[in-house]
Amino acid sequence: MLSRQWIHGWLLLTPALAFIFLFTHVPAVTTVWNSFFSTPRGRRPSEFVGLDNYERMIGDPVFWQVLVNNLWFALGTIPVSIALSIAMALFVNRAFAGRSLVRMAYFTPTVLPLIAVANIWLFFYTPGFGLIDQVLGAFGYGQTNLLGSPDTALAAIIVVSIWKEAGFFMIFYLAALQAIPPQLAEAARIEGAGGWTIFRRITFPLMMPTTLFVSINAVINAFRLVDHIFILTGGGPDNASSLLLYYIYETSFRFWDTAYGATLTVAMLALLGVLAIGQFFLFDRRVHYK
Amino acid sequence: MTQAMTQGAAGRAVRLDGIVKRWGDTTALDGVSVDVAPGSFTALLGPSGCGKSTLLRIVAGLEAASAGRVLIGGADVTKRPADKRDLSMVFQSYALFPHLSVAENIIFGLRTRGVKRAERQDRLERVASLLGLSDLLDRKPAALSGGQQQRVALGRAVIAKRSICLMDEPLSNLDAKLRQTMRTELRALQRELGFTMIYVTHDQVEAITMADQVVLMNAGRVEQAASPEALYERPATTFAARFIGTPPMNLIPAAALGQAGAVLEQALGASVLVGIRPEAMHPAAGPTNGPAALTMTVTGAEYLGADALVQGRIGDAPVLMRVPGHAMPAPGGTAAIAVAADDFHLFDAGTGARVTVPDPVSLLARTGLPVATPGADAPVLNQRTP
Amino acid sequence: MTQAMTQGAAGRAVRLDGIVKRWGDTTALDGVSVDVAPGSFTALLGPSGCGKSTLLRIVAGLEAASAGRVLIGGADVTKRPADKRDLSMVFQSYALFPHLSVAENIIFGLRTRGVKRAERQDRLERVASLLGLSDLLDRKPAALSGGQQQRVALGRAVIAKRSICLMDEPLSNLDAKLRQTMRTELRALQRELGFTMIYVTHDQVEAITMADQVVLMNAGRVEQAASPEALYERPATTFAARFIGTPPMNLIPAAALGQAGAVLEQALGASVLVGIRPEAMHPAAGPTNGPAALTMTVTGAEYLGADALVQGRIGDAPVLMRVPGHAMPAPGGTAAIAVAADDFHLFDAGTGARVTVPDPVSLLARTGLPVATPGADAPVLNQRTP
Amino acid sequence: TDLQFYFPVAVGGGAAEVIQSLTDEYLAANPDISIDAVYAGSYQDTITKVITAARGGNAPQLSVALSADMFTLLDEGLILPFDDFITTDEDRAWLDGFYPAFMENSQTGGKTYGIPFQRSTPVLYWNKEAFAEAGLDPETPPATWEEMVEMGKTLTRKDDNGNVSQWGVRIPTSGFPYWLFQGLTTQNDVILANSDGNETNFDDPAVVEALEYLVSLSTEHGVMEPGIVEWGATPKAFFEGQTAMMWTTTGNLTNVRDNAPFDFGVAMLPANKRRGAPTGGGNFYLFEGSSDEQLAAAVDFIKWITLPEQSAKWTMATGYVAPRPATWETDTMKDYAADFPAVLVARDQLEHAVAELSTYENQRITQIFNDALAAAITGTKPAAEALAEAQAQADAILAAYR
Amino acid sequence: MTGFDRILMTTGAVVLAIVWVLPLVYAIWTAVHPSEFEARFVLTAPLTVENFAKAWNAAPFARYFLNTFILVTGIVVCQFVLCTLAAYGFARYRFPGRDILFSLVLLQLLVMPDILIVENYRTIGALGLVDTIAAIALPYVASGFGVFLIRQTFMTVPKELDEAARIEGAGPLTILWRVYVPLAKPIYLAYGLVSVSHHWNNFLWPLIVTNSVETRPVTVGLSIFSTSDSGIEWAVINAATLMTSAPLLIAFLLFQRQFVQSFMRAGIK
Ligand SMILES: Nc1ncnc2c1ncn2[C@@H]1O[C@H](COP(=O)(O)OP(=O)(O)OP(=O)(O)O)[C@@H](O)[C@H]1O
Ligand SMILES: Nc1ncnc2c1ncn2[C@@H]1O[C@H](COP(=O)(O)OP(=O)(O)OP(=O)(O)O)[C@@H](O)[C@H]1O
Ligand SMILES: [Mg+2]
Ligand SMILES: [Mg+2]
Repeated sequence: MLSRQWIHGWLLLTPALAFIFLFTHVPAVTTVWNSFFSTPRGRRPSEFVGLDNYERMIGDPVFWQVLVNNLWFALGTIPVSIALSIAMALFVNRAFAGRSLVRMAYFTPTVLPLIAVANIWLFFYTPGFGLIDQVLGAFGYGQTNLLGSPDTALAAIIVVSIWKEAGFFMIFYLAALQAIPPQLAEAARIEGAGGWTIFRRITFPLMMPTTLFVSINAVINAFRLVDHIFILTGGGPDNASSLLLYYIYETSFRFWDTAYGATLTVAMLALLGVLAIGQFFLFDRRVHYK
Repeated sequence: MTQAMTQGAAGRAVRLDGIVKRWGDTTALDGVSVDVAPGSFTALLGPSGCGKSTLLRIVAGLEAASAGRVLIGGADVTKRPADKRDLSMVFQSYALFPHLSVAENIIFGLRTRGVKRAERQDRLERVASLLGLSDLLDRKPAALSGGQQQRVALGRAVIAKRSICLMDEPLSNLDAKLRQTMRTELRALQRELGFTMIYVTHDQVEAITMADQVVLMNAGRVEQAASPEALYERPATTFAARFIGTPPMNLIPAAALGQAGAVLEQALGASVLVGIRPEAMHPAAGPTNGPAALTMTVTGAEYLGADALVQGRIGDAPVLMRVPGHAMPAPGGTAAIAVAADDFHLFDAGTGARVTVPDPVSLLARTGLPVATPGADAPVLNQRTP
Repeated sequence: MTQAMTQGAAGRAVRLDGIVKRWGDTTALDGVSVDVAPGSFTALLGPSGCGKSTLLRIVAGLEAASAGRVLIGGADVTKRPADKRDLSMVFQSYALFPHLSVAENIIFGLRTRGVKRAERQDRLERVASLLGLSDLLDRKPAALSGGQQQRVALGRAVIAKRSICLMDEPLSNLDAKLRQTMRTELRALQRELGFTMIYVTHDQVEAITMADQVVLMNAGRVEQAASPEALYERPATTFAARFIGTPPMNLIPAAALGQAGAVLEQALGASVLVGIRPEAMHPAAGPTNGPAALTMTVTGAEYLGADALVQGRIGDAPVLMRVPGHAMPAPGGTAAIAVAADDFHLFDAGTGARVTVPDPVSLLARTGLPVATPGADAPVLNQRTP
Repeated sequence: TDLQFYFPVAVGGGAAEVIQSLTDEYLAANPDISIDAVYAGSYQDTITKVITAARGGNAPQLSVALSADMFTLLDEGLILPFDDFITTDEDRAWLDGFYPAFMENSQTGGKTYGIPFQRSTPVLYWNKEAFAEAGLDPETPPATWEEMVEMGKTLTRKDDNGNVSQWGVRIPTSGFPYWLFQGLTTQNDVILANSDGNETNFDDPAVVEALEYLVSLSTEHGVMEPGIVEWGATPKAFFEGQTAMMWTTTGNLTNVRDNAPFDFGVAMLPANKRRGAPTGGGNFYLFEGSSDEQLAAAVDFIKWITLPEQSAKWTMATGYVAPRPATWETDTMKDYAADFPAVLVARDQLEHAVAELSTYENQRITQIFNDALAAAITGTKPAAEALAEAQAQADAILAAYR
Repeated sequence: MTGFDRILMTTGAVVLAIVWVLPLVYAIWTAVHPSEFEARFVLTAPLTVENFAKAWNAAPFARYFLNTFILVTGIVVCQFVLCTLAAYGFARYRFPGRDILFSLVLLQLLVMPDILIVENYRTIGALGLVDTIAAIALPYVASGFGVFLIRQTFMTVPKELDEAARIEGAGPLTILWRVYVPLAKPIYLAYGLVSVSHHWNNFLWPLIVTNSVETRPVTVGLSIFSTSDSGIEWAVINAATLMTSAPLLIAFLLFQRQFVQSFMRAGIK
């Protein structure tokens, strides 16, 4: 029976893995490989430089700054967006008038293309005539340049990310809620548990597989959700809102310093690998599946 | 609050008033009214799909009735949510929390109600040993046998000592011995703590041995709500007559009794069914030459361990008779049957309702049926140990 | 292939050989060996948690045994996956597909095996009407009562007409009447199609009335595998003795029988328990002056509808006696008891194993116990209708 | 001959359609050539697409890309000089017929790598109504730095809560702040980088002074919104009356004309030591890996599309500055300018214009410079310190190219 | 739940919804008004369809919609098939190397495909697929995200159902198709919607790997408006955005009811 399991298992995985390897792992390995070479420039061909690129990275203040920014970004987005997404899923899993509109409202961030959405947020944030300032102005506050000052730029970016993510995760929680047999909540209710207790002791633990999924995605997204930065701040002012992946983009596709870009990518993969894959193997065994 | 619970709350009355429950176009309950006295033990009995679980869920507040009212302790709780009704329940499907261990499942309610850890532990130990779960407390439900899961569900309900306890077939997956023990224990617990029990069962023995009141349901209606004795001795309908008693009561169309039946129907002015329980039929001592009416043609017999069931016919109506294993007539022959006057039941052949006769003894005498001396096999009153 | 199925496959033999099943450090099965003849009906009986379901799952191939072999039709299938074992099964927890309607649930197996639509429909109708599900075919399992769900599970198993059918407490949620019908129907179906049935039940009546062979299990071991009659008449252990029969057999330490007991133990050279079934005890005709040994002090009585259970003591051993409802002795008095020689069972007090005596009649005579004439209440052989 | 031609679109107003229709026109006249004009996104997308395709062995034959990216493309070894295809006198005349200010970014090492096409330069827009309301002459924009501050102060209005409701001036500093800032440095008579693209002057005192002036607009003088000023929202802010003057590209002319709800003026950027402004925008490049035949056809196409007729259509449709004086001499162009004289401001300013900051590893160097500007503007670092650091970093990178 | 809780929950839900939908509302506002009203919200503002007209005419959108539709359908179908198979393998089979393979799949979650465009372009070029719809789709047809998501869902399917199907003679693929997939329907819906939205809106890779109108998706057309050299024209961008996302919004409105139909109710003890 065992070897049959092996064969079946492998057969099932092969098609997907073939594509994943071809379009992710092979090029990723090339990337790692590139990080040990210098960037080829017109007059200077690429040459093996060992760990030079890594040394350069260690000494690069921008790298450290974007790393720190990224940690703050992660701390700011992950818990809030997960909490909000759960709240949203719980909200719209009940019956009430206008539920489908509310549900769609939560879903809009997923549907709207980020280029467009970022521009809309740019309007919201614009000093003077932007939406936030118009609202604040109605209460007698002055102009605020949220994106244009280093103290608030990252926070402004975080807000947009939360907006984008919470609606996205909500969808998965909504689907997960459907898989919980309603008798369990009923039994808990009989035992005198109120809504909060039921959530804390029944619903939430039973949604753990989804939470594991969502939290790993949240961690990863905290490092890869940068599209809106291109439009909102371009990483500025003075890298105050730049994140690791944004810096990698700049290095690779604006500076065309592919070797250093590869080096930064390796650093990020290592960091995320430890965070996300570690997280997975740490928690997967403890998650109650059924 | 904690204090009240450790002492067990005294039972509260439950009243159901014209409960109707519909799902789309299926009607699960069709005007059910039941009165449950405080501290009493009421069994809901009836065939599969008759609406027992639904009724229980309406009492619990898990299902909203389409019409009718639920009163608990005199207060109208029809709209009160389940967690505010202060009751406990065993679900037919157990509804164990799959992610919690047995111990955590059992004390779930105590934790939500903030009972102290020491007391929780204390009660848990008692309940677990009562239910034979002491060795399994750390397991997850998935690692339990069916019967063990059912016992955990039972534990979760009884540990709480609420003033009302609802149980939906709580013993269906237990073996006879354990079931016997559990019956006694549950009944004792209920007496001791004085809570009100509403107990769904498909098992008439359970209903009859445990309950103060049996509510017999059929197809979403109450057929009869009465004490076990009344249910057995004076079934209100043919349904009740056939549902209670194993094997069920023989219902013999009067016509099958020949002349005697004709006399009967004429006297009552309606076509009737004559009901006689298999255990109320006794082979008359020695071959009789009495009227042919109660002569049974024996066609077979089934051995049941302690006694035997004799299959046969009276007229063309098939009948069953229960005799001690050693008193079996041989198949193929005939046997004359004696039945006490009290053990004749008459039902309207059309409506199925019981026909009450002012003076049954003289009526029977007129028919010429061989009536045994009254009292000789009148059932003794229920003398269950408390 | 289709053809074979429409005709029903002839049963195949099942042999379990030294099956052991462990989970971590709990041992659910501890060397179980069972032989099931092709086309026979075998009941697995035992208390909750004794390993019945586990054994069934190992036969089905859903669980891998930690040790031991499974043979089906003579072939070693220990490593064959479930879908290749060609059998059907009713799960204790039903395992209905929540996304499929009742009809789709029932014909699930037919579809996977490519049975034609017309034939599926045909069989579905027959099975549904047999199980009383005809009106529910379009419902989802969530909209069914517990008993209805169980019937769907049953339908899924019987529609397939496989050569082996496994059932795990398939009737536990049905009422007495339906259960009685289903028992007869299942048995008839099994006879008709000739498949091999392995049937888990906690209900001894079910086991005894349906099975050709009853495998009595306890704590992961087989206590006795025998025909129902043998199990009832010659229980191999005290466990078997007490498990079969309601109420269970009285086991009276020989010492409680005073002088007679001492003679017995001396003759056998071991300390023994004397087993007498409650239904084998009869009040001796009129007050006796015989030896005190079989004089029962009556302490109470329980009314069970048709008959009554008399509680009392012989010596200081508590005993139960079953009598017809009308023959109840008054509580508080004493009653002399008569028991046929065949109805005395002797067990080793230490191991619990049955003690076989070459000539029980003369041994009993020596003890001076009041032995009723043999044969008078010897149970008649099982004469169940096919 | 098959050609593939990538072009970016960086302004609204159907630029893509104009290019497509010009191409079609050319193809109709040259049936033996086929040109696949591929819209390639923004400037940034275009360069990414070009380099990706080239590395994948699939480079286009010609492309429009930022003039400032010349060194980058050169460094990647992707582009070819036009000189090899300038064979006739006529060709040479054509090449010499571009404004020298535009050619500064197109040539290095004595060779021409880019042909100016969609080029622009920043100008100052002012709100005449706001000027009038503030009591200023609506027809006179500031001509010097001091005037801009003075007028700005007059123009800055506060509401009852003391919150500013109209700023004096708006010089966007997001995204690519170096470009407008280069206006200030040029006016302060300093060049940011040499023409070989391997030397920068970020820490020149004149640059520091220019930056201090920019910072003082919001800190000391309070005539400009503090913090980073968003480029994309600037025209809107101008239309909304949030600011009375703005610096932005001539490419916005059409947009402002269509959308400003008030009378506005366009002027050259104010002067300090001199007038001055950078140029900007995109050039045509020829790519390595094409056959000679293809290259010849590509050059022919470029020549054709920069001829006055075509160039005039392009300029009128988009607002880009026509890169050759000859274009301005055409009748269509003259009529257009007569109707809308503001378009001439940019052309006239070309006289004072200099090359856009462009070096080897251009994007990185400008990014370093941008970061320094942002640091000074947001007050994280003093101007001198920020620029000195930027210069040091730039030196470290450019050393390899000297 | 008491009435008070209910009101509290509903209020919270609605307030959150208003905040969440603001960008969409703003997009609609600007799209149907002339650009003067981009920042001024007066109810009397005149309505116009000009922005939509402008957007529609800026690129061959009809063709782009067709391309996007083909692209997205192709990707989602392939993803469903490949991810389902792989997820099933990971969820219900034990074999050596499983954990390593799974971490490799997770690794794909981390690696942003955009970072690999140069390498992937080279691969696509080698396959001779540049400027085809297949080229846009290929790097995405196997998604680590999908494998992970579906695996998580399959893990929560009660084992008994799998067992019951096996007893009924169903082989692994039949079980997958007739038990796991139907039970995971809400997740497929969720994943489908998310994946469709994502690929509908993906921009950089399609831009780079395609050159012709016959292959390019709508986002390429949309991007013409989002360039920033001349300032942002919210009215047109938003009209274009609404135009391109309308199919998605409508699809969500249609499918969202499916999310809240319980599949796994009673029937499983
Ligand atoms: N997954 C598991 N892990 C550990 N122990 C288990 C597991 N499954 C069952 N058991 C234990 O194995 C024993 C046998 O279980 P099984 O389900 O076979 O009992 P059963 O005879 O069917 O009982 P019941 O009549 O209550 O259903 C039980 O004591 C049970 O607790
Ligand atoms: N959600 C539902 N939708 C439609 N009909 C339902 C639903 N739930 C139950 N029913 C029907 O209502 C009737 C009563 O169901 P109920 O569960 O109360 O029966 P029950 O008496 O508990 O039966 P059992 O002894 O089999 O558990 C049944 O016929 C059942 O099919
Ligand atoms: Mg029920
Ligand atoms: Mg079991």
